[in-house]
Amino acid sequence: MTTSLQRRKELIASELVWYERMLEIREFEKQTNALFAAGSIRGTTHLCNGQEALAVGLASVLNPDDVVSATYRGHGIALALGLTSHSVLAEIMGKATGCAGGLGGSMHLCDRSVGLLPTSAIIGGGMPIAAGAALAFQMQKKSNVAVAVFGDGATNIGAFHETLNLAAIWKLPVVFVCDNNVYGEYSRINVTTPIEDLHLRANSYAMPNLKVDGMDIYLVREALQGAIDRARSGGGPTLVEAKTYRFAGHSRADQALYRPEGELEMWQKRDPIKVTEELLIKKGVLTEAKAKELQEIADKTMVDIVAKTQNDPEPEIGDMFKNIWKSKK
Amino acid sequence: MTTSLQRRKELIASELVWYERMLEIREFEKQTNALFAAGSIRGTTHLCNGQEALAVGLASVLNPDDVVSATYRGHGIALALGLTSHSVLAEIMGKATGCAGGLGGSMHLCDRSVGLLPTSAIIGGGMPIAAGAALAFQMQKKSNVAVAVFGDGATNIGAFHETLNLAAIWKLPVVFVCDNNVYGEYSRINVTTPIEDLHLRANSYAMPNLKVDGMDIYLVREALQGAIDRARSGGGPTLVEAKTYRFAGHSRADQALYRPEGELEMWQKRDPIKVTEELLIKKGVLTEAKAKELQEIADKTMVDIVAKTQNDPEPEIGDMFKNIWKSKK
Amino acid sequence: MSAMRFRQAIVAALTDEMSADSSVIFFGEDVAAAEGPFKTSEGLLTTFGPERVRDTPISEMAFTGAAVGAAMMGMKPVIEIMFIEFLGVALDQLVTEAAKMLYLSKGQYSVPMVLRASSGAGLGFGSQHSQTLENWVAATPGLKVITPSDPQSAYSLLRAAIQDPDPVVFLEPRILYAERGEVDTNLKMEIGKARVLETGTDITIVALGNMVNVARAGIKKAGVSADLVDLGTIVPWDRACVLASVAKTGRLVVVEESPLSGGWGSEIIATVVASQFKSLKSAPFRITTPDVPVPFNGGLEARFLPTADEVSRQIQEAIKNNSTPKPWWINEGVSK
Amino acid sequence: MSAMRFRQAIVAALTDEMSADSSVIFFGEDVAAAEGPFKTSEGLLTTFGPERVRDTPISEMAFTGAAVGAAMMGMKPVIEIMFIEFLGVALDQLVTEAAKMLYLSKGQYSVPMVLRASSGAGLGFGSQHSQTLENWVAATPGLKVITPSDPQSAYSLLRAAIQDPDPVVFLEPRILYAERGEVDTNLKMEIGKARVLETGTDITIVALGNMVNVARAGIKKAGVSADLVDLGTIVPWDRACVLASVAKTGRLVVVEESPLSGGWGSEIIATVVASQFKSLKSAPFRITTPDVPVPFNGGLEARFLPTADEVSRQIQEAIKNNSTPKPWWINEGVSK
Ligand SMILES: Cc1ncc(C[n+]2csc(CCOP(=O)(O)OP(=O)(O)O)c2C)c(N)n1
Ligand SMILES: Cc1ncc(C[n+]2csc(CCOP(=O)(O)OP(=O)(O)O)c2C)c(N)n1
Ligand SMILES: [Mg+2]
Ligand SMILES: [Mg+2]
Repeated sequence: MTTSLQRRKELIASELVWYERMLEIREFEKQTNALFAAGSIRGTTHLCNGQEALAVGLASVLNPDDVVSATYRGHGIALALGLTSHSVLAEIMGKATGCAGGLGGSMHLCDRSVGLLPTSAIIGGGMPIAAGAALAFQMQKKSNVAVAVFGDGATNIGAFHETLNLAAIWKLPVVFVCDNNVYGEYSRINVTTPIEDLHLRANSYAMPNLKVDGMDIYLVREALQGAIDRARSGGGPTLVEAKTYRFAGHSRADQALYRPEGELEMWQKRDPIKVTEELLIKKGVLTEAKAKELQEIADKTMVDIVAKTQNDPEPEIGDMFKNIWKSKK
Repeated sequence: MTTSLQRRKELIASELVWYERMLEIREFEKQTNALFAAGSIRGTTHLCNGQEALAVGLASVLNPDDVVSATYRGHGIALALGLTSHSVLAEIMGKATGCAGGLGGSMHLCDRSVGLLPTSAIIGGGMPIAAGAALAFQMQKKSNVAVAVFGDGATNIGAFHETLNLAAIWKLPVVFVCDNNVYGEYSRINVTTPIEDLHLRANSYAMPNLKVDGMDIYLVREALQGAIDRARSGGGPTLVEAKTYRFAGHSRADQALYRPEGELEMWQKRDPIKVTEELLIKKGVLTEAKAKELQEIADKTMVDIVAKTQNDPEPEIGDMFKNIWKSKK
Repeated sequence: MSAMRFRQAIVAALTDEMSADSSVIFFGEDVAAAEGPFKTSEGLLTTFGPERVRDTPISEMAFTGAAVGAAMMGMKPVIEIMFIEFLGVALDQLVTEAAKMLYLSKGQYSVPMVLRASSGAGLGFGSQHSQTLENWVAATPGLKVITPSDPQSAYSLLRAAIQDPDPVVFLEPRILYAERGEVDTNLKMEIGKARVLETGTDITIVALGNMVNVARAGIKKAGVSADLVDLGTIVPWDRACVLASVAKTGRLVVVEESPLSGGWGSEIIATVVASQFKSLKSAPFRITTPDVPVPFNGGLEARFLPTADEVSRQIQEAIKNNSTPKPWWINEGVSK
Repeated sequence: MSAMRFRQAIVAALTDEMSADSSVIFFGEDVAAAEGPFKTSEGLLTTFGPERVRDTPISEMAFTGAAVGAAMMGMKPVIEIMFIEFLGVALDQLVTEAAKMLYLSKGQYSVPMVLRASSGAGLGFGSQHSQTLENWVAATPGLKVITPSDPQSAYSLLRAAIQDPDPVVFLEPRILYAERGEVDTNLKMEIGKARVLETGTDITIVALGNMVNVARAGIKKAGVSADLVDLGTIVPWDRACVLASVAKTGRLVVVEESPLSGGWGSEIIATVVASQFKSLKSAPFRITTPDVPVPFNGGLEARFLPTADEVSRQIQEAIKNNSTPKPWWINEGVSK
């Protein structure tokens, strides 16, 4: 059974794996959506279709011992960082085999072996925590970096402002990644926010910032690499805004009928998976036939994982009493 | 006995009163400091020496039915808006005759008749409240404006960020006035904040912003007038940064020994009272002799007020049980 | 009388108050165009327009404070905090500003606002979206705190809350949104007045929100004769009603959906014991959730919450032996 | 043994822990260069340098969260929230993130941090700077909550808190900072262990923080024979100690510096009643502040707080008549 760390190293090692991982994420969300509709998943799910290039691009430029704080919309980032589809799906289905033993659920994924801090279900909740992890690295004289991934809507919460200011004044090795998928729940970003280029908010903290086409994994990697290098070399934080798009609804059964006519279709033309596929084919790393084959494998693999996971054991009643305190009493 | 409203109208009516009011504030803080040192004032006080031009300038351009949310450093603004030195001093001394009946203290001044909302002792606490007052005016189709006065250090608190964004997106008739007196408690602003011109933070919300020399009441009035007119005419909020300086320590017995050599002296050359005096003399509204006379009157008046206030009655025990709920039970 | 879902009762109360009083405004995240994540503001934007019904940025501190300021200047804002946990980024404006405004202004500024929030577990939303958290606000002089248990109380108490001149926290058990019930829109309910939903002789059961329904089922299962007191309002809670009931039954149990330690139930017990010690046949006790975060897994979450079986077992034991029953996790040796 | 002020005991505990463990870091507003508004970090910057002792911007949410993240990655952050009220702008990071981190990571990430804050009334700081607010954190599984009552417990419990692997809230009664007391720096105290400071037969008095000192003076005034239990830790509180004492005395009073309604004292009473009903001679009760914001005026603030006279009057009454005494404001007809 491959570990999260192995999967992560594979991702870092080969561009073909980027493509495979993006396919895996897309299939994962497809099945998650179906399972939720079928009532096999409780509560809520937040899909990341359309945001795969950012997730995989990020995981491919970070070292396995760097850390990432992400959000409830974290399936893709978790898989990109290395968690297996089984451990994430099992968590979402509340199985004992899930990455949090089934006690966390879709909004709370975690795997220390690849630096995935428990994802937060509170807007802005993970941002100061990433800054704190960076503070630890700085004090421990380590070259690791911490990354905070958050959405466009999150740039309106107080924690965003306070954290960027603190990270800037302390020159912390942290990279702030705003995954601007155009929507915060059911609201288009322009309804809640008077500016379009959110990365410019970093100017309030004299913090380097830039935007990048989040649909092109190569551009994503380039943008993030620069920010990560700056952080590693003691240059302090950077705010990177990736322009992506949320292909699915916000959560649960949301059909996203509030989107302007044709907006989805316009963005789907730049589907990050298609974009990557074309680039890889152009580079000769991939052929159309091979791509088709990989898609079929991804689809089939996920179907098997779903079948297996559904029969996984539930946590025991006693598990809810564990991990309250680390101290004995 | 003159009311707060009368005092306010006098201030709006005559430039000479601006000068008198600034002298009154300076004398008030002198006596407050002495009374605190003598143990006649409990808890804490936050003096505004050096910031009188902003307080008086603001009160002179606002209408009496506009509202202001200010902070624990609010003696000057309260007096400028019209509260009598007696009602403010009585409050600071915990007397029943104080503007909050002696239950609020130095950090909690209030007078609805001139639009002074209860000052907040929480950094950023008054900002969303001012935005809310502006929301009420907007919905009531009134032309009133709300003003939030806060310090330089307050621009690092989450409420600052959230409130400016909300006010901008709702185009609320509110003016944000940052009284940048260079220090937040014992920390020079540059220690906690990576940029110098704090008004630029308004760019994160596409909000008009500017800075002004806070030592010159004429420039202060001009800057505020523009922002207030914009708000009144439906043009939305503005962030005005007034560059002032805190002549005194942060609070209580703070001697502010942490200030760089010569900084205080440098700013004292531009003491807002001296600056105003010179301008009024140049305009022929004032003579040196008259100025001296007014200073003596201000000094003597305050001495009398202190004497009177010290003999004022204390609130009754039952008063602490009043105003918990407005409803009967 | 008409049958409606709990969430529709919320919509109806908002609609009726906004129609009756033009100073009532409503805002929160995705409450206007999207009509609320739980459809608790269906039709409001259409009926009252974008001035009175507004979507906010994700800025709880700012819009909670905006409600405080608007209330001070004559409006009657109702705001929605989607999940009560989100108050954790906005608590200051409610408890440190709103609650003390009347006091610090010597009565000059009142704050007639309502902060609505969904609360509670049972739907698989996980540890950060399933708590009740009354304890954040229940010990704050100046606030009022309400939790309805059915469509009727949701409707009548929300109207009372909006009409009230003070800041009111209105916690809506999320698990009830889809539940149906008869609602008489002419029925007025008073803040601070409990409802005795069942009357009996052997024990007084005090509950709140969905625990009222759990307790009722527990009573039926146990087949005992009990007073079931639906508190409705936690602050100020109906001391007279509870004391009168205990004077009659001599026994008291509080069923609450919050951790054993530090929940509001202990307040009821401490108060009753202090003034009714002599009339008690057995020790008042609490049926609560264990002292753990809310688990996601369905089976665990179902055990985490007080159940009708648990209520039934404990009240029977208390009445039979006049002793304090142990919670299931101790009884079954699952935890200490 | 050496005599030191309460605030010096805090400095000493921080100094000794930072010397013993290089992973301990300390930050907050004006704690470094200015050595703390209450001089609770005197000398730390000089001794440990600007890397380990840091001034923060006025950003409680950010620096509290930074402590959480640093703790997860192997540091042991101690942060200072100047007045506990300011937690109202940062509560989320403590109760919704830190408290649940171990649980949501299935034990992978622990959060060994200490959040220090000054708390309490008596110094004329007014309604927004004088509360104790344990109720914000006392019902949050995952946290520990401590309030010392003298220099010795301040020193020993702060060291224990810093050494503890879980998030600890450490509330320092501001009014005690200048108080002197003997401190044995070799004396270890355990989190969750109460101290019985006086032993007697007629009543058990449970108190916390400065109320311990008020209660002690009250006992002397009353001239009664009482057990005085200094809880020290509110979460987890020492049930065994309190239960044993009440088993002996048959009477219980909790003296707490928080509003009557919703304070932590009711938790003690509800627990004792549930397990010790039979051994009670009279009703357990609470001596608290009234349900009002903290008034500024000196005379009012002095009455607002429980006093030795009030404690003396009430415990004498309780022992003599086996009845529940009324609080002074009812007794004197000042309020209901
Ligand atoms: C403090 C807080 N407020 C509100 C919410 C409810 N909420 C969950 S997701 C969401 C939208 C966030 O939008 P964005 O930051 O763009 O992230 P995205 O969902 O698009 O990834 C909101 C408002 C929350 N979880 N936390
Ligand atoms: C939320 C919060 N954090 C910290 C404090 C403590 N405090 C009181 S005044 C002050 C400094 C504020 O500086 P600034 O905003 O520049 O205002 P000034 O005092 O200079 O007028 C601080 C940190 C507070 N009152 N509220
Ligand atoms: Mg988004
Ligand atoms: Mg300042």
